[in-house]
Amino acid sequence: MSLPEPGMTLYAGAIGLIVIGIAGIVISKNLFRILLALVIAEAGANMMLVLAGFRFEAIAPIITGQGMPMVDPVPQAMVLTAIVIGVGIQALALSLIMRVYKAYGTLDMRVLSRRLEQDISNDAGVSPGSSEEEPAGVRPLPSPMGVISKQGADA
Amino acid sequence: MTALDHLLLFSAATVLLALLVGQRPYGGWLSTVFYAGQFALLMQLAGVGYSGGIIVSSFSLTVLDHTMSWRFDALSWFFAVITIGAALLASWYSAGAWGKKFRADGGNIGLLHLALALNVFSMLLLLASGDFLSLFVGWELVSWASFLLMVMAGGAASRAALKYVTYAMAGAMAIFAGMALAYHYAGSLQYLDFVSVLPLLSASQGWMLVALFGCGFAVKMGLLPFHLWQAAAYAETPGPGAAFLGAISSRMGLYAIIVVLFQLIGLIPIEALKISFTFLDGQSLLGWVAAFSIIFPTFTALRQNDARMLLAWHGIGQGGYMLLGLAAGDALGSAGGLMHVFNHATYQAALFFSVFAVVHQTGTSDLNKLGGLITRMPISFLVMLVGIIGLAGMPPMNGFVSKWMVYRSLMLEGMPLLFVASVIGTLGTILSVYKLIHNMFLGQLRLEHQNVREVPWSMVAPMVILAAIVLITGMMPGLVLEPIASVQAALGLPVVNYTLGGVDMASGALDMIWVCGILFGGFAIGAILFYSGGRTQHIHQLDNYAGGHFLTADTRYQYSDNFYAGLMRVIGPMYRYSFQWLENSIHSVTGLLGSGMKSWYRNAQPSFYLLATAVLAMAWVVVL
Amino acid sequence: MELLTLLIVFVMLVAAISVLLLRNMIAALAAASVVSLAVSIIFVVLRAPDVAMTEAAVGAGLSSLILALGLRRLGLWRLERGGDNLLLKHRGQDVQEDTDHG
Amino acid sequence: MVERRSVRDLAALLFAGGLAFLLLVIGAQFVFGSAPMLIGQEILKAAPTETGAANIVTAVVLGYRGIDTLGEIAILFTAATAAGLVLGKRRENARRDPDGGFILVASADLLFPLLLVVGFYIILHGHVTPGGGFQGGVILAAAFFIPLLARPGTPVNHGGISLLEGLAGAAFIIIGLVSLYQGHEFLRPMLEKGQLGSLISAGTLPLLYLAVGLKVGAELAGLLAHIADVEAEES
Amino acid sequence: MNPAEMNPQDMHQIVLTVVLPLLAAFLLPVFGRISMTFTRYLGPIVLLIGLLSTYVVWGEMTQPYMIAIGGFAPPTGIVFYIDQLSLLFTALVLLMSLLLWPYHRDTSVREYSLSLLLAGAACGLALSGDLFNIYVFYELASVASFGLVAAIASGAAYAAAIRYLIISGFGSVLALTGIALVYTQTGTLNLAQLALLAPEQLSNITGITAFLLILLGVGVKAELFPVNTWVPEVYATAKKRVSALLAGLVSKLAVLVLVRLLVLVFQTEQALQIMLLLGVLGVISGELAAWRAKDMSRMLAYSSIGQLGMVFIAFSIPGEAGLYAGIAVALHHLLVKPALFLLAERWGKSLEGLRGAARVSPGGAMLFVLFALSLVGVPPLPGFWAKLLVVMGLISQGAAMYSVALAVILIATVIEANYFFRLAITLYAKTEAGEKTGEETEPKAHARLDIATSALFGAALIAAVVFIVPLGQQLKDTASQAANVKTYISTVFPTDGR
Repeated sequence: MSLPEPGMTLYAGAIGLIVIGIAGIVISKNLFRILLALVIAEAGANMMLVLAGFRFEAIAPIITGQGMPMVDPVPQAMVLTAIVIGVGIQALALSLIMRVYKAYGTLDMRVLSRRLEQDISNDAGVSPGSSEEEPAGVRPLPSPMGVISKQGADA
Repeated sequence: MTALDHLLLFSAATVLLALLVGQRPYGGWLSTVFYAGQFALLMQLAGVGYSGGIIVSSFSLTVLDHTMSWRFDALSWFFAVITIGAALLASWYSAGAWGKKFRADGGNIGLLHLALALNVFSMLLLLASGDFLSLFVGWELVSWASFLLMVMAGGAASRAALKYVTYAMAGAMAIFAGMALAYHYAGSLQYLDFVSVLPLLSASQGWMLVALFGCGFAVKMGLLPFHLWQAAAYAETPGPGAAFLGAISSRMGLYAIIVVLFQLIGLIPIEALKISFTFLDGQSLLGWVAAFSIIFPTFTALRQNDARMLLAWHGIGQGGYMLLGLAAGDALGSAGGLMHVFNHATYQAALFFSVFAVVHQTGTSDLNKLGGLITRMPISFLVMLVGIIGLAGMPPMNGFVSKWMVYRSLMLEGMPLLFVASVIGTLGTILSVYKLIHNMFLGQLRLEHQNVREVPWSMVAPMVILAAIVLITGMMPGLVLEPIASVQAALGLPVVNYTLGGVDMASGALDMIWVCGILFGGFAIGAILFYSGGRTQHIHQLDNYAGGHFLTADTRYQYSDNFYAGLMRVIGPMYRYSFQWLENSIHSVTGLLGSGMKSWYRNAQPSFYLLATAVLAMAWVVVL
Repeated sequence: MELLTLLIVFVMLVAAISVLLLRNMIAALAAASVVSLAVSIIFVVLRAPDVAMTEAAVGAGLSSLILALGLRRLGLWRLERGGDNLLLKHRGQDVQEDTDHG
Repeated sequence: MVERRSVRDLAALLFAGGLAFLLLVIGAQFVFGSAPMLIGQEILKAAPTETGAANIVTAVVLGYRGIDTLGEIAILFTAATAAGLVLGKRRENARRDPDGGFILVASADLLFPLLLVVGFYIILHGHVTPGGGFQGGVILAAAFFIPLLARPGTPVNHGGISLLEGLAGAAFIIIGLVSLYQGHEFLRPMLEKGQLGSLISAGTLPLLYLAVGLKVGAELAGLLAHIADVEAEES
Repeated sequence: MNPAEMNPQDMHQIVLTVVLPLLAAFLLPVFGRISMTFTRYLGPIVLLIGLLSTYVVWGEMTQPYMIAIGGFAPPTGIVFYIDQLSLLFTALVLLMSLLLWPYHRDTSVREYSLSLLLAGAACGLALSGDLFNIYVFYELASVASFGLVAAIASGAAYAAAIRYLIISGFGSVLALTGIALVYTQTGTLNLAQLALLAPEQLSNITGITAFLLILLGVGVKAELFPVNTWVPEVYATAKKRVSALLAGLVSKLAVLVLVRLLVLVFQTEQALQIMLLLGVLGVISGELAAWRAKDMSRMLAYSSIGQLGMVFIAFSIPGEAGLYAGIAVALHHLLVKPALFLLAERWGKSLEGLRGAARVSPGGAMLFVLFALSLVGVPPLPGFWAKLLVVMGLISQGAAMYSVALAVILIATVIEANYFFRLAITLYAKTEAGEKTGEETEPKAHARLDIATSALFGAALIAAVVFIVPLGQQLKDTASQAANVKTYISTVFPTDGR
């Protein structure tokens, strides 16, 4: 049997990662899983970018004396940047998720959005109209937000 | 600096003055003096009014490649006279006792003066506009100035004002679209380019322009079906403001209609615009809209139990006569329509003044809580008498002249149906004005109004002046017809052939001097017969009986509740909720869409939206 | 080369899908780090050693460490079927609240 | 409710399939393995003489696209700052995980200097061999963090971390500004290029990479410490 | 650009607007340990320095020029492209960050650095002439705004921030994919070179798809229609100064980026049509939702969605007219919306609760009415002239789609007038003794700082009315300069035309 030529495979892999990640972002309920899906999608995009700079019979872009052709260094540099950006965003997202879990006691995206709407309306003192009535859910654990904000202030 | 610049600057100075000293007790008098000054400056421009010339303002502004210029012609002059005159009398009316009471009741008199001055200034800007852009700017300024005047009373007034501002913005946006369309066709916003490009337009383009501009202006004029905002908005405005608005504000719509539809586009092309599958063309459509604008509001006025609302509804109805006369298109009709603008302003202001005089003394304008005030407020009664005769269009008042001219031209132009419609409207007018004067002044005085006095002179004087104008211009319409003739000349309409006493035509003339002579002669004979018999005796107002029983003095016997019950039962169903459905349906549809959009944002699945959009758009691209 | 790439891509995609399907959060996290390991190998194949090192160190190493720490702090660090039935528990809690509120 | 969600998930899957299809349609147009390399070629030609770095990726990262790298460490810094803002400081009476036991502690102590050395080595050779500030920085972060895992009790020195990250980031920018105030463009490499491939070469690039490495290490360590400081849910 | 005209030192000053805020942000925590007062003043000082250098460059600049960062000749290096548009937006970024700076005493050092980072990133977005560099600065701005949104430290804020982060991260993945597509197709990232290659290489499916992906990715920040569902919840939960920054500034910069790409690289029919379509939908949804909104924060959020939709409609008009109109609308909204959000700082609660609020703070009510009038587009306020430009541009296109957009804009204006003046009337309503004022609280007066700041915005609005003629001329020049692709290319590649 003849294997598919690698370029197609790799493109398919990169696109597959992107699509799987995006599908995960859209479908998953669990915030943590959504975060993982985001990581996967970013990896796919990075792979796409590196593929853009590849050349056959070329060596890594490090000068070793013999004048072989090299692959494109620019996408690699960009991917370096992108990877580090990604990890930063992950960490921030994770800390937010931890706080959200502390405040609402759930990681379910949809429950979360309902609760959020509820909170905003209560906070603004407007009653969500009859059509907008949500099952009124109180926060499971009273969150020490005052404490946190005060402590966040001095650093 | 031309005379027009002086006028505009002086008007702006009046605004400044009202802003600075409006709160002070003497502020009202001072601004009255300033309005008098404006009037004097306007009279300097009288040359324009009579010669049909044009005075161009010396400053013009070029913003974003659009040049705005201002000029005055006979038409602008004619409307400006009414505007400044009404403002003068209104501010006079409010300067003295009325203003004191208004302030005492917690009103902001300074704001009232400011709003009045702003209205005058913006109306002058609109009247002086020399191209579409300045027209639109003036239009918007007028809308917001009158919004300020309407909203200041708070409560019900602010609700009415919100309704007004919504309607007004809708109209303004229609005008905006029409303006943009004109720009698209003509390549500029100048009137001349527009006129030059008109002949090249197709029928559909013409319809587009006429419909956009017409609807936009009709909103302010209060033509059907855009009239629902007007009555409440005017009636809830504080007294002098209501008089001013009722006199002139909605006529700005008429002015714009005249300028754009009659002067720029002209009746001939509009007449050429046929509505397919019907016998109607643009002109007769205009006529029928005017006719219905007469009938429906007039009979709605019949139902009102609040004097202010009753007058305000009539204000809408009378506007129909003006448009009807103009739509007739001949010399007599257009003259009648234009003259009715002046006449209506005079008697409407007089009526509002006298109604608010009663309100000032008794504190209510509810027709079922008044009556018999003739003995206490005789001057107000006389003014109202003169006013309602004018409003009903009966000799010898000026309202008769203009309406006669309109009817006459309708018959001559072969529009009998429209004539019948307008006569039906007049019928309703007569009925309702009788209800008005009866329930306020005739009948029997109520206990709580025992010691009501006539209003002080600062309020009486403007009323009397207006009443005199109504009577005099009724007897000598030539005084008004003279500038109107030059207006017709300026508009390129056929010019009416007028005399001091009226009009002189091949098909028969009208000479009010003779009419009044005969009328008063008749009155004199009747009086002689009445008094010469010597069988008359003076009877106290409360000396009457019912069903053979004498009524004691503490029983008040007043037929005022449920007026015209029988008539109501007959015609009630015809106009109940007339056109309310339009407003309601628009409102509810907007509400539906709005809540839909809100829920779209509320229980949002952002990622899903993003994915779906991306895929759909990419698919669209790839497929194309 | 074909075989290698095909194999790696296959593993990568399978791991990626299993991230979405595994009930247990720890397993999902492990699958995610497998994905980034595979990606870093592919980077080596594509003559990108720097990127490969970074991906291995950051993607497979550090971010997995951070996320694992987060899991631990979230209290989801349980080898029995952790993630979702915890959600179920909470939704059940909601329902119960709803009943006694409405 | 339930079937509504399932319907939406189904739609989402369909859309995802569509996305895959469309992206594949577009990807199929590309000929793999023959990149246009419009910039790439020129950089490959010019890099050794312009920057003197043997590792051209490093040359690109720190030279040609230096401001990208600046933005990137700024993003890391931002993420760390925001995370600090969100998580706040730990309370003193916070419940802590127990120590990792003797083996773990001892191995951590052993590992710490080793990782430190490796990290710095990778950073300082970033311009001649694969690796550099990012990779080394990650290893430094690990070196800092492993003892923390071993002894969760030890308080984290946030002050030192923030000092290090601030100064490292500032160093990167200041190196750039120096060249700006010598009348050149921002971030133009300075000092002599030196012998291609030797450790002391490529002008200021190693310094920049050192700054980047320290910065990345400090940021990641700070992030880890912040997340580690959060006390676990009672579950 | 020939150096004879300008002193190169001053030319390069402009980099400081990006770099100094970052430097200060890095050092703030360090200084925080030394002296708190110094850190409190450092940020404004840095922003002022940036403004100064922008002013100097504006004074000296006679024509667009570019800076090759690191001195590497384009296209190898990253270039900053400086023309009137980018300078204008740089100045606005610094000015707004200065006006909306968190001056409250209890602000933490971290918030200071986040605001500075946001400012620096925004300047970078305005100046950068390199696709991936734009992406990096965009990410920086995003992360900074996540932090700022979450800074209020309430559960709702955290939830809103994480939802915002997820959708935004999703968007940036799409954008990165788009960039990868562009690079695979052309092998370059330099906008000028892309502009050269675009006609034959990017006017195909790949190019348009790449633009779509970037559009949707960046559109998340620009409140583009389907991806803007984060807007209401974030603006309702975050501090109002942050909402003001996001709504006024960051969204405009995202739009600016999109416009640069559209003008230089993706001059295709479909791209314009998609922007027009999404803009129309944005206007409809935003204004209708605002009409139904019950609390002021979300009313403003929805209305800003509508306004951004109008910006997109304006920019989707091809050619110079579109840029002219779009810049005008964007600037107007950038001037008005932050001020409204500042007023909502104390009034952000339910609209009913604001009954009679004018008595409590008359100044605030007057300012609100002024801004509302301008947003509705009442002559002679600037909003009217901006709307006029849009309408004239749309009508001169003639195509049916553009006419629909025109009608939508006009109808939306009516709705806008209705809900804004419903609120204005509520503000001025007399509260009789009998009727109860809003739920639990009498409407609160504004903080002196907020009133002062929004009064500044109001003064700027009035000044714009007075100087409308020169202003319009200046904007026209800016637009024509930005619309000129040839200048861009010849500036970046002075020697050879490739």
